Amino acid sequence: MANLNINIGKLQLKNPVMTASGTFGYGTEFSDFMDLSRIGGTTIRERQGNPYPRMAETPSGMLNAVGLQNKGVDYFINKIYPSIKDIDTNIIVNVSGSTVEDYVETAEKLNSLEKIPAIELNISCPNVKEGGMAFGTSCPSAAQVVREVRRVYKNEMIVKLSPNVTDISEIARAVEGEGADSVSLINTLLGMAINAEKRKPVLSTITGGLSGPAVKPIALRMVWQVSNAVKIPVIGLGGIMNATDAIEFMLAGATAIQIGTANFIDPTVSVKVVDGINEYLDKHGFKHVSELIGALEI
Amino acid sequence: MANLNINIGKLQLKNPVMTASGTFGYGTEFSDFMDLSRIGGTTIRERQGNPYPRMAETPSGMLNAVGLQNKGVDYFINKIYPSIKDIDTNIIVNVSGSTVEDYVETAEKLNSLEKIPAIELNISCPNVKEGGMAFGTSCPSAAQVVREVRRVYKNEMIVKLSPNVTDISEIARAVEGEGADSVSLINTLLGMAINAEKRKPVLSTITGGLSGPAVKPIALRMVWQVSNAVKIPVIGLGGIMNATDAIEFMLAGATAIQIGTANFIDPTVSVKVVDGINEYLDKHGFKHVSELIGALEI
Amino acid sequence: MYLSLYLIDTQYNIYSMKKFILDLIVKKNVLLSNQYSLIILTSSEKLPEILPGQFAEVRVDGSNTTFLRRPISIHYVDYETNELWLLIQVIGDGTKRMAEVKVGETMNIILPLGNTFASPTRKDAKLMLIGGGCGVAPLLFLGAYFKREGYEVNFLLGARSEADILQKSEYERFGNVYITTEDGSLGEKGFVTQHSVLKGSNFDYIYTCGPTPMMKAVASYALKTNAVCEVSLENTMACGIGACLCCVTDTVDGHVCVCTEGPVFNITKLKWQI
Amino acid sequence: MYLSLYLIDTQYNIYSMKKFILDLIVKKNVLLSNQYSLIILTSSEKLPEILPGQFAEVRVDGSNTTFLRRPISIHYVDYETNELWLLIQVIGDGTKRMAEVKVGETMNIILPLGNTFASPTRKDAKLMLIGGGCGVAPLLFLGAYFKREGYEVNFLLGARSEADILQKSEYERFGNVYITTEDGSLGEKGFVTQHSVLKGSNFDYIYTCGPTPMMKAVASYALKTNAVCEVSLENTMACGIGACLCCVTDTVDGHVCVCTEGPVFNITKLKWQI
Ligand SMILES: Cc1cc2nc3c(=O)[nH]c(=O)nc-3n(C[C@H](O)[C@H](O)[C@H](O)COP(=O)(O)OP(=O)(O)OC[C@H]3O[C@@H](n4cnc5c(N)ncnc54)[C@H](O)[C@@H]3O)c2cc1C
Ligand SMILES: Cc1cc2nc3c(=O)[nH]c(=O)nc-3n(C[C@H](O)[C@H](O)[C@H](O)COP(=O)(O)OP(=O)(O)OC[C@H]3O[C@@H](n4cnc5c(N)ncnc54)[C@H](O)[C@@H]3O)c2cc1C
Ligand SMILES: Cc1cc2nc3c(=O)[nH]c(=O)nc-3n(C[C@H](O)[C@H](O)[C@H](O)COP(=O)(O)O)c2cc1C
Ligand SMILES: Cc1cc2nc3c(=O)[nH]c(=O)nc-3n(C[C@H](O)[C@H](O)[C@H](O)COP(=O)(O)O)c2cc1C
Ligand code: FES
Ligand code: FES
Repeated sequence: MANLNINIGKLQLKNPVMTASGTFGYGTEFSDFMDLSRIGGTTIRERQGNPYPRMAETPSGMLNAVGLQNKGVDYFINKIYPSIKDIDTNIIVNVSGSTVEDYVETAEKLNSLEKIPAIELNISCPNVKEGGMAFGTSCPSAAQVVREVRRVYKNEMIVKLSPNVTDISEIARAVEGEGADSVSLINTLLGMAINAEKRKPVLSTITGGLSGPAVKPIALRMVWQVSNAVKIPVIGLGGIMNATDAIEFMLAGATAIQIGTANFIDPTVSVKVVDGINEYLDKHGFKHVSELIGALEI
Repeated sequence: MANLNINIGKLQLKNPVMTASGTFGYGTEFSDFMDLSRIGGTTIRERQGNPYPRMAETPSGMLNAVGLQNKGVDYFINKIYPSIKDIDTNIIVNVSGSTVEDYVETAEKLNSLEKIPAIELNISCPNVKEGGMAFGTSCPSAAQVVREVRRVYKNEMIVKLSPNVTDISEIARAVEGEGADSVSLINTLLGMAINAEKRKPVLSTITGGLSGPAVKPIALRMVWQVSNAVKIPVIGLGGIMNATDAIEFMLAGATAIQIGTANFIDPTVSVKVVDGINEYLDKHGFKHVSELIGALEI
Repeated sequence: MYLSLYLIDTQYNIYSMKKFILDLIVKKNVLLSNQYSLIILTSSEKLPEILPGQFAEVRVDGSNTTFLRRPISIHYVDYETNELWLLIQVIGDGTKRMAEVKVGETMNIILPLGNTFASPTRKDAKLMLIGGGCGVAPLLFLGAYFKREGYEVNFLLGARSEADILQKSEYERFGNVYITTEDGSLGEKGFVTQHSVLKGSNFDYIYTCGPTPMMKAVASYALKTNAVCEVSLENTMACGIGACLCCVTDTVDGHVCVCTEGPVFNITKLKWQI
Repeated sequence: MYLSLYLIDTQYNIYSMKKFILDLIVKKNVLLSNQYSLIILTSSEKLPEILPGQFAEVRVDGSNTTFLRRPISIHYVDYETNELWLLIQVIGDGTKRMAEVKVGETMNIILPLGNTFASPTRKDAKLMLIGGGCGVAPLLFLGAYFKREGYEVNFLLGARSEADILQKSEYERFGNVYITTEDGSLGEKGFVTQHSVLKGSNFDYIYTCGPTPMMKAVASYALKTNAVCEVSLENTMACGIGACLCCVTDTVDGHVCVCTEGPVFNITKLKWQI
């Protein structure tokens, strides 16, 4: 059995498999199905509560318009944190905001939570007006958020990038330059669904975020581009459904991966991915999972 | 039976259904299966011949790396044009180039072909180095190509936009400003496939163009954005598999639509889409297909 | 009104219930009409405890166009024969494929999901279970439960016409069955809320599931007659287990997930315009 | 060598042949081994003319992960019983689903696609048809055709072991069958090119289909013995009808589409390093 330990900067993972923000609740929703301590980490939202409705199934994917309206970081710290802090895996909090101050304030508060080793700055959510995506689609604004948060946040800072851009490497380099410890990509692609019979958009917000296997080829390409452009670790995600997909992301250059939409179809998928990576490593004679990172032969 | 006639600028179509460049050969490949005169138009490449290999199936889609290497416009004019010019549908020639001069020279030559009522400027092909996509991902370069071609080309000039951009509306407005008669979108999204067993990219070109139903939500969103941003007609495409999909694009703002990848799965799909649009119009009591354009209720 | 007790009861039940991912085997697939199929599933293991009103998330294997699981109500559970019944109405590709499953195939199912209906505290309370279309599905299991608990059960089933009145004899095992059809081909002609049984007597508890307009009409009748009324809502669901937040509905407590806080809601919690 | 004549023949045949999209009905599905299935299809209409070496593009219904059609060789056509035979090797989800089709299901198929093999001009020419693994598929129909045309046919079939030697008795209907298995469980032990029949006599025409390394070894043997050699190539195909240009292979005439200019190529046309 190969060694699956992976470090992302200061963050030590028992294996490279994490779950993606917005798709794994607080983890507890999945505890009937799997042992949470078997995965490398889970990314949860600091803000949760009363989001907007609606999703639409699409070919090999889904659109969501969940948005980020919710009870805020204080609610998270007081009500949620106590009940999840002893889950034996890395808990990464996904942070969003509509102003730079939002991000900074939230990051500062989370900095003091002992059992939260990392935050993931979501500058890429397509579902909120001024709610992040605008920050992630231009270098100066992405750089600014990261710079300000870096001043107050001392633990591992992951920056989650938007795929809705012309040149994602450029944005990645910009946030690296401001002190991001690692980047994760991709967030959802901006999409739309229409009900032809009713002649109306399916989503209340008209457009929403596309995820699932449909986007995997795009995610894989971006992970490959970004990992060739920056020196910090890259966390890959977008449409991962099984261990083979996860391995493809690592070969493209990802140090770790996250699983989102697939959790809905198989709530135990993340542990299956851990097992599958293990089998692959054994079969191909690798001793350590890190041997896969960027091991694509061109 | 409703009226299906549609005009795109100077181009008169018997119905809004066309086939997309690179996916319908010269049309003759499909004549065993369907009556070519039943569709509104077909878009063919002026350059063809010795393309590069490889494609990869992806979830609800495919990646292609066909590229544009081929025998050039003179070959097209001398060898291909005579055999296709009498097909009773609009033949639109998709034009690519690696320099502005390439585009201009090709457009000028095509201008003199009586049976070619329109060209589609492909400034968005992701498969050729300097082969178009670079032009389509920035406003100044997109504007420049269109400006130069407009000087020499007098018939309907459609500009095909790349989805690999942060703000497609901006590019659409730039080409509208330089005299494009209409825009078509989307071309393929840049993607990648990896063979995990071999640890190699599947495509010889590493990355390739993603098409098929997987990209439909993105295409629909872009058509909606662009048709709200420009006054010229928009031709919508990306993942259309049936009449319902086609209607969704028209509701989002498209004046006509193109069908690409779906031709591979059902070579008769385009006539089925024509029939399906007809049924929909009758069922919902529309007299003219143009009533669908942008008829989305928000 | 026994609302708070009900809430405590329900909450207790749901949150203590373990969820399972099971591969169940198709034992029977009965075509009830051109639109409806009854699928009877079984397992070599004993089926887990399931409450009336709960639902399952079914993975649809063998459909090229279906990506997510589909939420389907528990129609009935027969613990003696270890059978789980699902009633499927063909709507799109997912339900079409489900309706075509063959005996011996397995279906991958997550259950039990969601909450349950509130039981009246008094055994002599008058109950009416009103279902329309495929919404009759959860009411069979609910009626069976109530009967076992010693209540007298009334069903009022509505449909377009006789062919769409499903499983009538099954409902008759557990209570009185009243019927309306829009074309009058069976029972009284009209909508459920027009049935004479609703005029003749007053009910203390009304449980309903079906198309939203029907449920709203029932809710309005319940409000007028001062009955406790619970409705079972549908919603587009990606996960069914509270992880995606895609299935929210607006309530007096704000936006809540139908898959965990519902599908059953007391109408006093909903912000319906009725 | 009769190359140019062959080319004219082939071209003529292909371009004059109309292609069809047919819904064929599964008449039989025979599991030949854990990896291979023989699917026998039929139709209420008479099957169109098909030439040996041609293939079909099969739409895979009922596989959640399969999007494009799959190219499959014509294994055999029996015009008397109006049967089309396909030999399926399970590789991924598409072929897995195909191998599971049930009697009575329909399969949507585009055919006939691609070119055909060249017939020797002299009826006394010595022919050898060499197949490996699933590559034996088109050779049955080819052998039957040659036999009907009055040639003497030899088959050399190679596989890993006895269980993977498929349809042996069918091949024996049309010619002499020689066999190699890698483990020696049937026929001679080793690879096809090591079989004694190739040492014993010289062949004028060699037709081969199978894994690329095998075909290259056969091609190299053919070059050495001055035999005319045709190989049937595989390639990733999106359309199968020449529309997408995804399936090109490098030849002395440049990049050409395997689906229209092939799948059968004379080795002198290929840029193989052999
Ligand atoms: C808690 C719950 C319990 C349910 N119980 C049952 C049950 O017992 N039996 C049963 O047959 N169904 C039940 N449903 C509904 C069922 O989940 C949907 O009909 C199914 O998801 C549709 O999937 P599809 O692939 O067939 O159609 P899709 O392809 O997903 O949809 C086809 C079209 O129908 C529309 N549509 C989708 N869902 C519905 C719907 N519910 N009503 C009307 N139009 C719809 C879509 O917008 C689309 O236009 C339940 C739903 C919920 C939330
Ligand atoms: C002209 C032609 C004729 C053919 N005739 C037959 C036939 O008669 N019978 C038959 O069973 N098959 C035949 N094939 C091969 C068949 O088309 C493929 O095996 C099939 O497309 C694989 O589809 P899948 O969904 O099962 O696997 P996929 O999911 O598409 O592929 C699974 C894995 O196998 C790899 N793979 C794909 N195709 C092949 C292949 N051909 N060989 C090895 N690995 C592959 C893929 O890269 C992938 O990693 C033919 C192919 C061509 C081009
Ligand atoms: C329902 C849903 C909600 C999501 N919410 C968030 C979120 O709050 N923050 C975030 O950064 N990403 C969010 N995402 C994006 C995912 O974390 C992930 O980036 C994306 O879905 C791509 O991965 P996948 O294809 O594996 O799902 C959400 C995705 C889904 C499907
Ligand atoms: C095999 C293939 C080749 C293509 N070649 C071209 C091309 O030469 N020029 C072009 O503008 N678009 C080309 N495209 C893009 C299509 O015309 C279309 O924009 C894209 O595939 C999205 O539509 P679809 O999802 O309906 O296929 C090609 C697409 C495919 C699949
Ligand atoms: S369906 Fe995912 S939270 Fe309800
Ligand atoms: S497979 Fe499309 S051209 Fe050959």
